[in-house]
Amino acid sequence: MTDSVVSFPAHLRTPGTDTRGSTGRWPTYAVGFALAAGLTVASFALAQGHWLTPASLVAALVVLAIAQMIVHLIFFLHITTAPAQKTNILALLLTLLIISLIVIGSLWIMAQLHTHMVPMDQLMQMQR
Amino acid sequence: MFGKLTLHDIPLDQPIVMGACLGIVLAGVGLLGLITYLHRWRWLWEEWITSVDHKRIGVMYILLALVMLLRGFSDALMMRTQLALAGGGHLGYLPPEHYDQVFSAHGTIMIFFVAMPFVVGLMNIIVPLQIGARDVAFPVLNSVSFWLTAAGALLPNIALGVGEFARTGWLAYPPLSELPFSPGVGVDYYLVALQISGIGTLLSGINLITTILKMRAPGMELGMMPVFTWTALGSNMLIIAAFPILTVTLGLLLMDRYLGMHFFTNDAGGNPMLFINLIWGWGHPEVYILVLPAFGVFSEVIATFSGKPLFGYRSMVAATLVITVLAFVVWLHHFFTMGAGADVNAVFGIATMIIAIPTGVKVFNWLFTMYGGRIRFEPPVLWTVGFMITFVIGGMTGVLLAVPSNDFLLHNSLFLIAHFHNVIIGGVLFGCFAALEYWFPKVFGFRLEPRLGKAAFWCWFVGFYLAFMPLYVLGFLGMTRRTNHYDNPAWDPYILIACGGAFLILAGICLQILEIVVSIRTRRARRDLTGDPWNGRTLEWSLSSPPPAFNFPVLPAVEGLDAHWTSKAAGPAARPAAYDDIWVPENSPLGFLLAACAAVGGFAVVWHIWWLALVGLVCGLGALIASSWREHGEICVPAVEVARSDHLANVFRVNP
Amino acid sequence: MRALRTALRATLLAAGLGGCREGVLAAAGPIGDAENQILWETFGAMLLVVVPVILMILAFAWWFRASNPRATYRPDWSYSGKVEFSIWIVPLLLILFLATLAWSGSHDLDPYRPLPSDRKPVRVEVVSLDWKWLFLYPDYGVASINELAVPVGTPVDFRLTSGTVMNSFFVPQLGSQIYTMAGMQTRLSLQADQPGAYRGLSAQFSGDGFSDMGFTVRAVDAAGFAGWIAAAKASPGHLDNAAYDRLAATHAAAAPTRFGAVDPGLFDHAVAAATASAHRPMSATNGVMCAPRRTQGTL
Amino acid sequence: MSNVSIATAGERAPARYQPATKLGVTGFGFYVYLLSDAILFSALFATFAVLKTATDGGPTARDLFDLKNVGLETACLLTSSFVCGLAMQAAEARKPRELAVLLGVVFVLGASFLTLEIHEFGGMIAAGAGPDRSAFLSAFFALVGAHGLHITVGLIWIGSLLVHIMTMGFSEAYQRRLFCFSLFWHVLDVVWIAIFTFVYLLGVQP
Ligand code: HEA
Ligand code: HEA
Ligand code: CUA
Ligand SMILES: [Cu+2]
Repeated sequence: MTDSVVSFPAHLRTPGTDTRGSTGRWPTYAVGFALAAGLTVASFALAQGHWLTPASLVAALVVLAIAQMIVHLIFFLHITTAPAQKTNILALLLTLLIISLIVIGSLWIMAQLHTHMVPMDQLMQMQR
Repeated sequence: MFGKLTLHDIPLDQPIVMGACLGIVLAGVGLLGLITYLHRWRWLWEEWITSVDHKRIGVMYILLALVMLLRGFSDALMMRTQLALAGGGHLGYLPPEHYDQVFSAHGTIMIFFVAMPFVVGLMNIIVPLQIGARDVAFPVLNSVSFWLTAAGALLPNIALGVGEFARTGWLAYPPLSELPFSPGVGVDYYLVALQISGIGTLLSGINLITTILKMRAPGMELGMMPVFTWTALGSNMLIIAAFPILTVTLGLLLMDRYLGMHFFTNDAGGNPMLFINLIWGWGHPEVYILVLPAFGVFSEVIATFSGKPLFGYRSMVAATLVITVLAFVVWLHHFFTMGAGADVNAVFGIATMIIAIPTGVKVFNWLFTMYGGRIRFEPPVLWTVGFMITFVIGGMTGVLLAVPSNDFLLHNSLFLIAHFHNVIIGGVLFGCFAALEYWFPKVFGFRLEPRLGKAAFWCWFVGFYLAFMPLYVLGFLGMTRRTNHYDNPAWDPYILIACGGAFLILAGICLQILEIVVSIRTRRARRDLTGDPWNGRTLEWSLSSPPPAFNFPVLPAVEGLDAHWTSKAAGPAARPAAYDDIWVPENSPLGFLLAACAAVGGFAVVWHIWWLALVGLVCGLGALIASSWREHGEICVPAVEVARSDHLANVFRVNP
Repeated sequence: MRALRTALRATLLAAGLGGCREGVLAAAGPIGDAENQILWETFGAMLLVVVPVILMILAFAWWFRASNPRATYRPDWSYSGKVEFSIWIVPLLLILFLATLAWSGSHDLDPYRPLPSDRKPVRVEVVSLDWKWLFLYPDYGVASINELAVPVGTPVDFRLTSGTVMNSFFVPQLGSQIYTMAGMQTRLSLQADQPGAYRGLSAQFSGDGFSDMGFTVRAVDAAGFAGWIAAAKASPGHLDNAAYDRLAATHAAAAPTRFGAVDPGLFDHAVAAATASAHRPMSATNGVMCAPRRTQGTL
Repeated sequence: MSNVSIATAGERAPARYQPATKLGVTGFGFYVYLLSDAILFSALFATFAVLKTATDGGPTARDLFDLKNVGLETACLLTSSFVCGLAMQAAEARKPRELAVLLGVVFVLGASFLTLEIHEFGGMIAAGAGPDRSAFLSAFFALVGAHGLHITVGLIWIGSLLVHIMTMGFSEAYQRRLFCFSLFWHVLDVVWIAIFTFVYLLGVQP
């Protein structure tokens, strides 16, 4: 069974899809690599230079990170909006929704708890 | 050599514990002896332990649930009798450090090792049959999932005789569960057991989602799936989204205990509130993981026995999906009283209530399915109607708790205990029992004895109300959960009634056991030759009972809802012109081996026997890699064989 | 709504509940009263839907039984726009009502919100310990264990923390409970309107001695309160940081005790001390250090 | 040959029905697993965000993190992701030798990443900033360590893939495994983007 050589399904590069498409030739990877590298360099440069105010720096870094994740999804993981990928996209979006619910919810709850509880360090200052 | 483990850790001087252990060991030895005597080892190994057939794995899941029930239920009885004896200055027969283990073990075992395996087992058996698939997407992985769950279930039972179990409650809140406050091995048993079974559950979730989305029969679009399959999809989506959170949360606590880290400790900046936040991020979705499939069961049962399609199919599907998503925005209702403030409480309280809307829609849809029906009151229907009444009450008390100001009064009271037993027993367990009665003939080929089934239902139903309605009152009277003795004469009568109710439930369980025993003994007379004993609507009833290993001799072509019903209505199906060879997956010992490694390794970790833990890890990894070496084989069932089995089944098939 | 409430009370009285002299329904203060009010309103509103639903379940199940020849069988009836609409809209409206109550209730009854009153609130600092409650009266320099005296009709302003694991401070008849946590401070405002002795407890499981963590609230008039304080002042104990540490290290229940003198800043010491690593003995039901588990059992 | 032969009821089967291939099914299942892994990491991220300031008077992110090291780690991982893509091309063209070489490169890059990380961890622990020092450090080691553990698993996986291709050549099962591995590796890179942004770059900001 194992010795039978089966042709590598070039069209099956995206998880769970069975349609033929020609994503994933090596130039795609190269473009993705270039984009990702550029975005990474930009992030590191911004973080180390002193061009932005702290608030806009945070925003910029977050945006760059999201952009780079999208680059990875498209160029390396070949997630596209092709109809055959409907399930994949939906699953991804649902996951993102749940992640944001959990993360944002937790951070909000924990921040509120924090402000309601006069944390340790503040109490120590009061003592002094 | 043996880490922290010494002979002292075996409680030789505690007669009850030792008696129970001796009983278990004797029963085990007896069982092994019997198997040897009957020369059934080979059979056991080949037909069950290494089986990757989803139906057999499902049956093993449910067997596991039933065995663990004995443990969970005896814990429940111990608690109720303790409380009945521990009023007015008496201390009862269970000292606190024992009682605390009992309720922690009861909660843990009931949720993780009774309710979960039952529900997962059901989905395993039924989903592929309902969507016209030959097996789940990953049969070997399925066996791995099951055996990991079983390995997880083993540990709390070992804890009974070797060491102790957690004394922290079923969710092991820190800092109580941290080393300084729980220095024993109890919490370690808890953590390791849940990590192992949690991985099993996660894998099974992945498996079933893939099965439902990728393996449906030709023509079956999402909008044609039976409602049980829909609820299974919702439940498994919740599993893959929620269980990673549990893994992380318990993992962090493990690291606190084993590596001296400080996630949830009182000192060094740790934050116990974070644990509570995270664990409920899993915990709330978990209760819907349990109840959604039960909703599915009731939907199937009520439609079948009313002789009508389910009312409002689209509403039902929509409600399921809404519940699935909303499950992730309500977790704070478990800690309204921690002090996060009015805004947070109000937002999460309101989000919680909103779940009552889709759930209400479901209740109404079941109601209108009955409307205009011709309801046959077989045992599954009794459980369903009993569920509808009971669950509506439990849901209502849930919504009461969702109003933050009410929860300020009732949090952690016996009112809460009553609420969740009301929805879990009235919802999940009644659902499991309905499913047991409903699908039993499909899986085993003969029907259960209905009279005993009905009697068991009435014991359960009445027993439940007696056991838990008094707890609502006790909650109002200010009795807190996890109390092991009390001094308040006003509580006495309610506590006694509750104890009586628990014994009535015991009678119900005995009747169920009797029902099964009697049915097995009279199985020849109860044979289900038609494959469709209830005049069912969905594809599983188009198969013979029990279905062959490959389920479908010929994959059905589906054109709409209630596929089997419509094809029956269209008259006798034409015999397929030709049959093809069918490949079924070969048995695999991988699941059993991995679970054995996990159980041994887990035990070693609990007791800090590091060399043994390493052995477990290396063996497990080795087994995994070794198995990846060989392409997993498949066995051919030749077309002639398929044809023969199909013809045989058809001889008895009657079309209404 | 009032009528409904009385009707419900009457029903529960019949069930032997309404007549009770304790528990959350026998509220003895404004917070408890307000919470009871919301409890009844939400409960009543839900009964309006839930009772008919249960009756319908029974009625449908009975009428449409297979053996009833008079029931019409409609084997294909599985959709009705009107029904679908109503079954979404009815729960929705009910939830709309409940949501309003939930929103206003959680804001009005926020434990952190000071109670309106023309009297100056009494300040009490609460520390949960293994397995007892310590109450500090910073304005009077006294303290007590498992006994909390409050003047009737005066708001009590609690600051709460834990010297051990989490607990929840709860006096059912006064209303709202709130968690106590090591290294942190929560707040709560309560008031007793009727004199009496109320049971207090921990509502959050905290270990082996948890069931004994009860305390008594004595709600007394102004004179009674002054008398209680005076009596406390006359008690011998002096609670300084060292005495507190010893107390916190005794893992056992305790009988009501009073301390005549308390060092100022003791509460802050309690908050800080809890975040230093502390250990509880293996088995500590009666405060014995590290008695092996097996010899503890009475089995 | 090992394909499940699926018998459909001939003319009744709708024309658009195409049975899912084994690769399609396995790929999708693995994708679902990766999504759940993303949730696992998001819980760790939330933990880190909550505990970030809980330094208990101990060292802070600013005191500890060396962005040069992080930059190097990022370069290793990003390049390895690219090379992994090339390896998939080689597999597609069924060039076992080229595939083996490229996988080897991925392995070396991954191993260098891991070495850099272990070195960083070791330095911190030696300087008294181990995971038991404060809640912040616990959260840091757990999050970054979980990623490192995944990389370790990835390396073991590459090892097994390499031995397999050199001893047994291409097979259908091999393609599936390689495909899943590539998904795994790319996703780890995505997680790393979040780590270097939120933990390191934002961590060292004043
Ligand atoms: C699935 C969940 C589940 C189930 C079924 C039950 C069932 C029961 N439980 Fe529950 N219980 C919990 C989950 C559950 N419990 C949890 C999570 C806690 C909290 C623990 C904590 O505080 O940390 C708790 C706590 C708890 C307490 C502690 C209250 C306190 O803190 O003061 C008590 C006290 O009596 C109690 C009683 C009972 C009783 C009498 C039953 C019985 O009425 C019902 C017995 C049920 C069965 C026997 C069902 C199983 C049967 C089968 C699966 C199949 C049998 C079928 C055949 C044989 C055919 N439970
Ligand atoms: C299967 C399990 C299950 C299910 C289905 C539910 C369902 C619900 N639960 Fe429950 N719950 C638990 C298991 C479950 N719960 C457990 C185990 C705990 C405690 C754990 C612990 O602390 O140990 C708990 C605790 C718990 C709390 C925390 C209390 C506290 O700790 O103080 C709350 C508070 O909001 C709550 C609310 C709800 C609500 C609103 C629902 C809703 O989903 C209910 C919706 C259903 C209905 C409302 C009925 C049908 C609807 C109609 C007929 C329509 C008309 C009615 C209205 C519009 C109101 N639950
Ligand atoms: Cu609890 Cu802050
Ligand atoms: Cu919940």
